[in-house]
Amino acid sequence: MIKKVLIANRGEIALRVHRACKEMGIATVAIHSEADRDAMAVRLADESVCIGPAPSAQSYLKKSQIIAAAEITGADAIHPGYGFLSENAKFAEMVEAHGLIFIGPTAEHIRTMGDKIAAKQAMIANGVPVVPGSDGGITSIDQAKKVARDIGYPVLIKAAAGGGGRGMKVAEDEDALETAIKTAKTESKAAFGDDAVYLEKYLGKPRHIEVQIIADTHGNVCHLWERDCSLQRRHQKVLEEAPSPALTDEQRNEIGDIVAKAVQKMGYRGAGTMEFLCENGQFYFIEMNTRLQVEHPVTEMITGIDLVREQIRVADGKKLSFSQDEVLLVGHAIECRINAEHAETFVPSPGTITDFHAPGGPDVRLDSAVYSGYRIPPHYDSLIAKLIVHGRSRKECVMRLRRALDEMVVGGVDTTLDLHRKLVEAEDVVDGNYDIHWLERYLGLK
Amino acid sequence: MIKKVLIANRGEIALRVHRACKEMGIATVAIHSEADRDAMAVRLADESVCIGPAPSAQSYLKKSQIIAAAEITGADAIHPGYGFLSENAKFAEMVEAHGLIFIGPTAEHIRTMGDKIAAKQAMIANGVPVVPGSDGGITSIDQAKKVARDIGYPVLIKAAAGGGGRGMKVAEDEDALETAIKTAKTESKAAFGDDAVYLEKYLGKPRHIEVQIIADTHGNVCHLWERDCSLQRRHQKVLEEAPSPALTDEQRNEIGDIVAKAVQKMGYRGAGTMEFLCENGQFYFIEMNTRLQVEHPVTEMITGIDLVREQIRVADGKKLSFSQDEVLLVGHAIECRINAEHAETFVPSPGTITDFHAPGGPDVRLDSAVYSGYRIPPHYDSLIAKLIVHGRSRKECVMRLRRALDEMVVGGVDTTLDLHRKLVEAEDVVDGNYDIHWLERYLGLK
Amino acid sequence: MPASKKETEAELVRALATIMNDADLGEIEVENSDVRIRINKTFSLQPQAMPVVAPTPAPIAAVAAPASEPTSASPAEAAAGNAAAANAIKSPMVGTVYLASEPGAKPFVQVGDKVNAGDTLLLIEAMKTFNPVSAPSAGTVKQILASDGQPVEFGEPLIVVE
Amino acid sequence: MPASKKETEAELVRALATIMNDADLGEIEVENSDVRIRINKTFSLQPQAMPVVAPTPAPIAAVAAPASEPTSASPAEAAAGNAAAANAIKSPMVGTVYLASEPGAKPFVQVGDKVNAGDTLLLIEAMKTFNPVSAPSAGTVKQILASDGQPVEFGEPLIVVE
Repeated sequence: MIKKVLIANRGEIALRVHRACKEMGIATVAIHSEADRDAMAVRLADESVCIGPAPSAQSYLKKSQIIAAAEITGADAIHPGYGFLSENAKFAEMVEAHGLIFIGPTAEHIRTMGDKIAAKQAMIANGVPVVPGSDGGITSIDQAKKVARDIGYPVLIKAAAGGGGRGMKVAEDEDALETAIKTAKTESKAAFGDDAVYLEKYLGKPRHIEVQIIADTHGNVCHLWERDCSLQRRHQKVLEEAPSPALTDEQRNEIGDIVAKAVQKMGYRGAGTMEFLCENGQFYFIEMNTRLQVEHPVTEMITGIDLVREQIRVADGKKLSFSQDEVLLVGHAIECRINAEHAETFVPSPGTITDFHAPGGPDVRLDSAVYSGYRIPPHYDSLIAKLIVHGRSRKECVMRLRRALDEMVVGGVDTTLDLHRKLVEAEDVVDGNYDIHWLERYLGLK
Repeated sequence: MIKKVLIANRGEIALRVHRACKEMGIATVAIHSEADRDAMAVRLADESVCIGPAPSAQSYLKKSQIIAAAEITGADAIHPGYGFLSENAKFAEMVEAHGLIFIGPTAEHIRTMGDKIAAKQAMIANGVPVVPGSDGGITSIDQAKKVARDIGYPVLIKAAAGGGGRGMKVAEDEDALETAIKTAKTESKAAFGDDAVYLEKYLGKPRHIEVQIIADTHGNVCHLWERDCSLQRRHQKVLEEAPSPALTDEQRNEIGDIVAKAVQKMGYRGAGTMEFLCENGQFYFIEMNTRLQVEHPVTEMITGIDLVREQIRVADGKKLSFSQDEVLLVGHAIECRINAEHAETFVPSPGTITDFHAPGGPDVRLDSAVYSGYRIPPHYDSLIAKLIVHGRSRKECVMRLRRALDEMVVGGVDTTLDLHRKLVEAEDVVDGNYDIHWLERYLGLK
Repeated sequence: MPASKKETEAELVRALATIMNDADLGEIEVENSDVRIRINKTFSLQPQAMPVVAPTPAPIAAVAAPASEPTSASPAEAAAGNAAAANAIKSPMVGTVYLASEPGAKPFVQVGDKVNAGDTLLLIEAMKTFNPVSAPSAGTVKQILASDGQPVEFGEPLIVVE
Repeated sequence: MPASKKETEAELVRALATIMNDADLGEIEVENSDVRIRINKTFSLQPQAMPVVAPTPAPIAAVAAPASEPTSASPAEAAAGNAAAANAIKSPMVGTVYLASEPGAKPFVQVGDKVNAGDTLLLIEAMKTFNPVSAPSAGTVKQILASDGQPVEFGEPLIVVE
C-alpha cells in the first residue's frame, strides 16, 4: 500500500502528481534543485528535499540523490513525471532494487520501447501498423518496383546512412521511380560515401495521432481514445486535442482496439502512449512513450478519468478502476501549452512573473506551477502553464478556449499566449484542418 | 437573435454571464456603479456603462438607468443575474415594454412565485407536495386532533399573527396536543393580541433540497436533478452539493418528475428552482426561485450543461439543446461559497486583496471576479469566490475539495476559507449526515 | 505647512516613484519626524478588451500620493482625461446628450455664453424622455465636453461653467 | 526638513532597492532615530503546508538587511537559521549524517578540535554507502551543526571549521 510518494520531477507535472496523491490520501515528498526552492510543488508537498544545484545533470537527473531522498524521507514509491528520468530504464531498475515502487512500466519495457528498431519489431509482432517499406536496402529497380507497387505510391527513397533530408527523394509514380532511386544514390554517395538506399511509404500530409493506454498487473488494458497533436513547431507539440477531428468513430475504435490488444500481449504495466502518423485513415507507428504525456489532461477531460491516480493504483498492484466499456468519450477538449517564450520569435523569457491570473468558470482547467511573484529559473524548459478547456462539442470547446485565453494574464515575462490567441482564430484550426507541417507553414507565412 | 447582452448585475455572476455570452459569440455590456469601475466583468466586457453611485438603490436597483444603458449601447437583451432586479416583476415588464428581451421568466410568473401564498396554491394545483396542515385556523380541539392524525405527529402549532418563534409549540403526540394549543394561544394573545393559531406538520431535522429546472417556449421542460443546500448559517447557504447524499435514485427521479410536470403545467419559461424541505424521504415545497441560483455550478458539473447558455437560448426562442433523457448525472460536485468575512466571527472584511491564487488541476472550477490587487468595495455582499469541485464519487469529490482548498490563497482580507477547510474535515460533512440546523449547531459548539 | 515644504515632499515622492519603477518595487514607505510617505504600486489586471463607451482607468494606477496631500480626483475624471473635468457639470444619468432642443435648432449654449442659475445647458434623453441639465449657478460657459448625440454614462463630465 | 536630508533618504532608498534586487529579498525595513524606511517587493504565496525535512525559506522573505552590510547568505543558509552557516561546510549530497564511524564510537571531531586538511569530519550515508566529508583546510572545529543520524539535504550546513 503506497503511503508516501516521492515526486522525481519539477514544474507543473510535479504539482500534478502532488494533487493526485493528496486526493488519494497519500503523503508527498517534493525534490528540488537549488533553483527550485520556491516551486509550487515544494511549497505544497508534505516534505521537500533539495537534491543538488540548478543544472539538471546534478539534480533532477542524479539518480543516487533522488533515491537517497526517498530513503531519508521514508517514501515508498517514486513518480518520475515526464522527461528527466521518466524513460530511464536504469533508474527504474535502481528504484526497484532499493525496494521502492517505480510508478511506471518495468525497466524491460522502457528499454525495449526506447530502442526504435526493437520497438518497431515489437509492434509488427503485436499487430500494430508501421510505415511499410523495403525491409532492407534496394537491390534492383525491379525489386524496388515490386515493393513500391505493394505499398502504394508515392514512395520515399531514403539513404540508409542518411539524415537531415539528404539522399531523400519522393517518387510519385512508377515512371519516376528509377530516376528517384538514381538521384538518391548519387546524393547519398556524395554526402555519406555510401549509396545504399531503402524505400518507404511517403506520407505527405500526415497528422500526429497518439493513443493513450493504461494497463494494470492483472491483465486489464484500456485505451482512452486518441489525441491529435499535429500542431507542432520543431517537433514540439503546441496545441493538442481529443478526439481528433480527422477520425471517424469507426477508425477511433479500430486503432484503440489494435493498441490495447498489442499492449496486452506485451504484458505492459502502467500508462503509455502509442504515437502514430496518420494519413488517409491509415495509421503508421512512430514510437511508444512509456510514461505520462504532457498532454494527458485532454484525455482526462473527455473521459473523466484521472490518469495519475490510475498510474498510482496500478503501481500499487490494484486493478484499473474502470473497464473499457466505462471509458466514456464526452465532448471535446483542447490543450494550449503556454511557454515563457516570445510569441513570435520563441526566444525563452525566464524572469519574474509580476501578474498572474488564471481563467475560471465552467470546464476550464489550468495546470500550472507558477504564481504571481514566481521567478522562472533559466535552467529548465519554458512550459509555464497548460490551459485545457472542454466543451460539449468541438465548436463549444473552441469558443470557450477563446474566452479563457482572453481572461488569462501573465505579466512580467513573454509568453506564447498571443500565439494561442491567434491559433484559435485561424480558419484551419477552427475547422480542424491541419497536418504536422501546418504550424510551421503558418508561422513561416505570417 | 440575441447579439448583445447587457448584464444587469455585478461580481462573480456578472462575469459568469459574460463568459457564457462570449462562448456563444454574443457581445456584452457591463453596467457598474462608481464603486465597481475596476470590476472584472467591466474589464472584460465589450462595453461598460457607469449607471450611478455606489449604493445599490442608486445603481444596480435603478431600473431606468439600466434600461437607458441598454438603449445607448444597443443591447437587445438583459440578463439580471441573481439578487438585485432578478426577481422584480416590474423590471421584467419594463425591459419587455422597451422592446428588449428579458433573460428570465415572464413578469407574471415572477409575480406569482414572489407571493408565498399564491405560490403555495399554484404548487398544490400542480401536484407539488407542500407542508400539510389545517388549511385555516384551529376551531376546536377535536378538529385539531383530526387534522393532526391525518398529517401525522409531531405537529407544530403556529400563531396566525406570529413570527420569530413566538406562539409556536410542538406537540409530539395526541396527549400533548391540547396543552400545546392552549399554550400557543396564550403566548400568541400576549405577543400579538390575537389567539388564532393553526397547525402544520413539524419537521425536526429537515434538509434543504432544491430541484433545478429549465423550460423553453416550445413546451419542453427538463429537470437537472437536485442540490442539497442544507449547510446554512442564518439562512445563507454556505456549502452546496449535488446529488444530495440523502436521496435514493428513486426519490431523485420522482421529485424531479413532479417538479418538471408542475413547471410544464405552469407554462413557465427559463431557469428556475423549486426549494423543498425534505424529511424521511418526503418533500415539502418552500418556494420557487424564478432565476439562476448562486449554486447553479454544482448542477452544471454533474450534468455537463451550461445553464446560462441555455437561459440565453430559451430567451431567444430556441429549443433546449437537450432532452430529459440526455440530462446526465455523472459523479458528484460540491461548492464552497468563499466570503470576505472572518471565518469565525463572520465580520465582513472589505479591502484590498493583496494575494490571490486560484487552485488548479483536474475537475476544479473557480467562479470569482476578484484578482490580486482588487479592492472589495464595502457596499455589496461579501461573496468573493465559489470553489466548485467534481469527483467520480462523493468521496473523490471531498478529497479533491480538500486539496483545492489547501491550494487556494486569498491575502489581505479575512475569508471563510478556513471555515471550509474545517467543514470538509468534519465527520458529519464527510458522511453527508447533516440537516438545516447542523451548521449553526456546529458553529455554536465549536 | 509652507508650500516650499510641500514641493520638497512632492519631489521626494517623485524620486521614490522613479526608484520604484526602476527597481521594480511594490511598495516604499519613508517615515521621519516630519512626515510619513508610503507609495505603493497596485497590480491590476491588463484588460483584454477595452470598453467602447468610456475608457476605464489605467490598469496599473501607479499614482504616487503623498500622505499630506490627498488627491480628490475621482476615477471618472481621470477617465475623461481632461484637465477641466474636475469642475465640470457631470451627467446625472445614463443617456444621450442633445445640445439643442431639436435637430437643426440653435444650441442651448455655446462657449463664451453667460448663463444664469437654472438655465438649460443641454438635454439628456433616456427611455424616450428628455431631461434638462441646468446651470447650478450663474457663470460663463468655458467648455462643452459632450457632443450632440453622444451617449454618456453616469458621472461623465458634460460642460464647464465658471 | 533640509533638502540635503531628503536627498540622503532618496539615496538610501535607492541603495536599499539595489540590495533588495541583488540579494533577492522581498522586503527591507530600516529604522533609526531619524527615519524609518520600508521597501517591499511584490507578493508571494503563503504556503499551505510546511515541509518537514527542512524548512523552505519564508515565502515573503522579510529579511532586514542593513545597507552597510549586504548579506551573501543563500536561502539554504537562511533556512538553517544560523549565523555561522555562511562559512560552514555544506552537505555535498542527500543522506544521513553520522558523526562517528560506528554507533557508540568516539565522534570524528568535537568542537575545539584542531583538524588538518583531509581529516574526516563526519560521514553521510546514502544508498547504503558511507561518504566521508573531509576538512578542506587545516583549522579548528568551531561548531557542529548536524546531529548524529540526522537526514540532510544537498547544501545543508554541517560543520564550521575556521
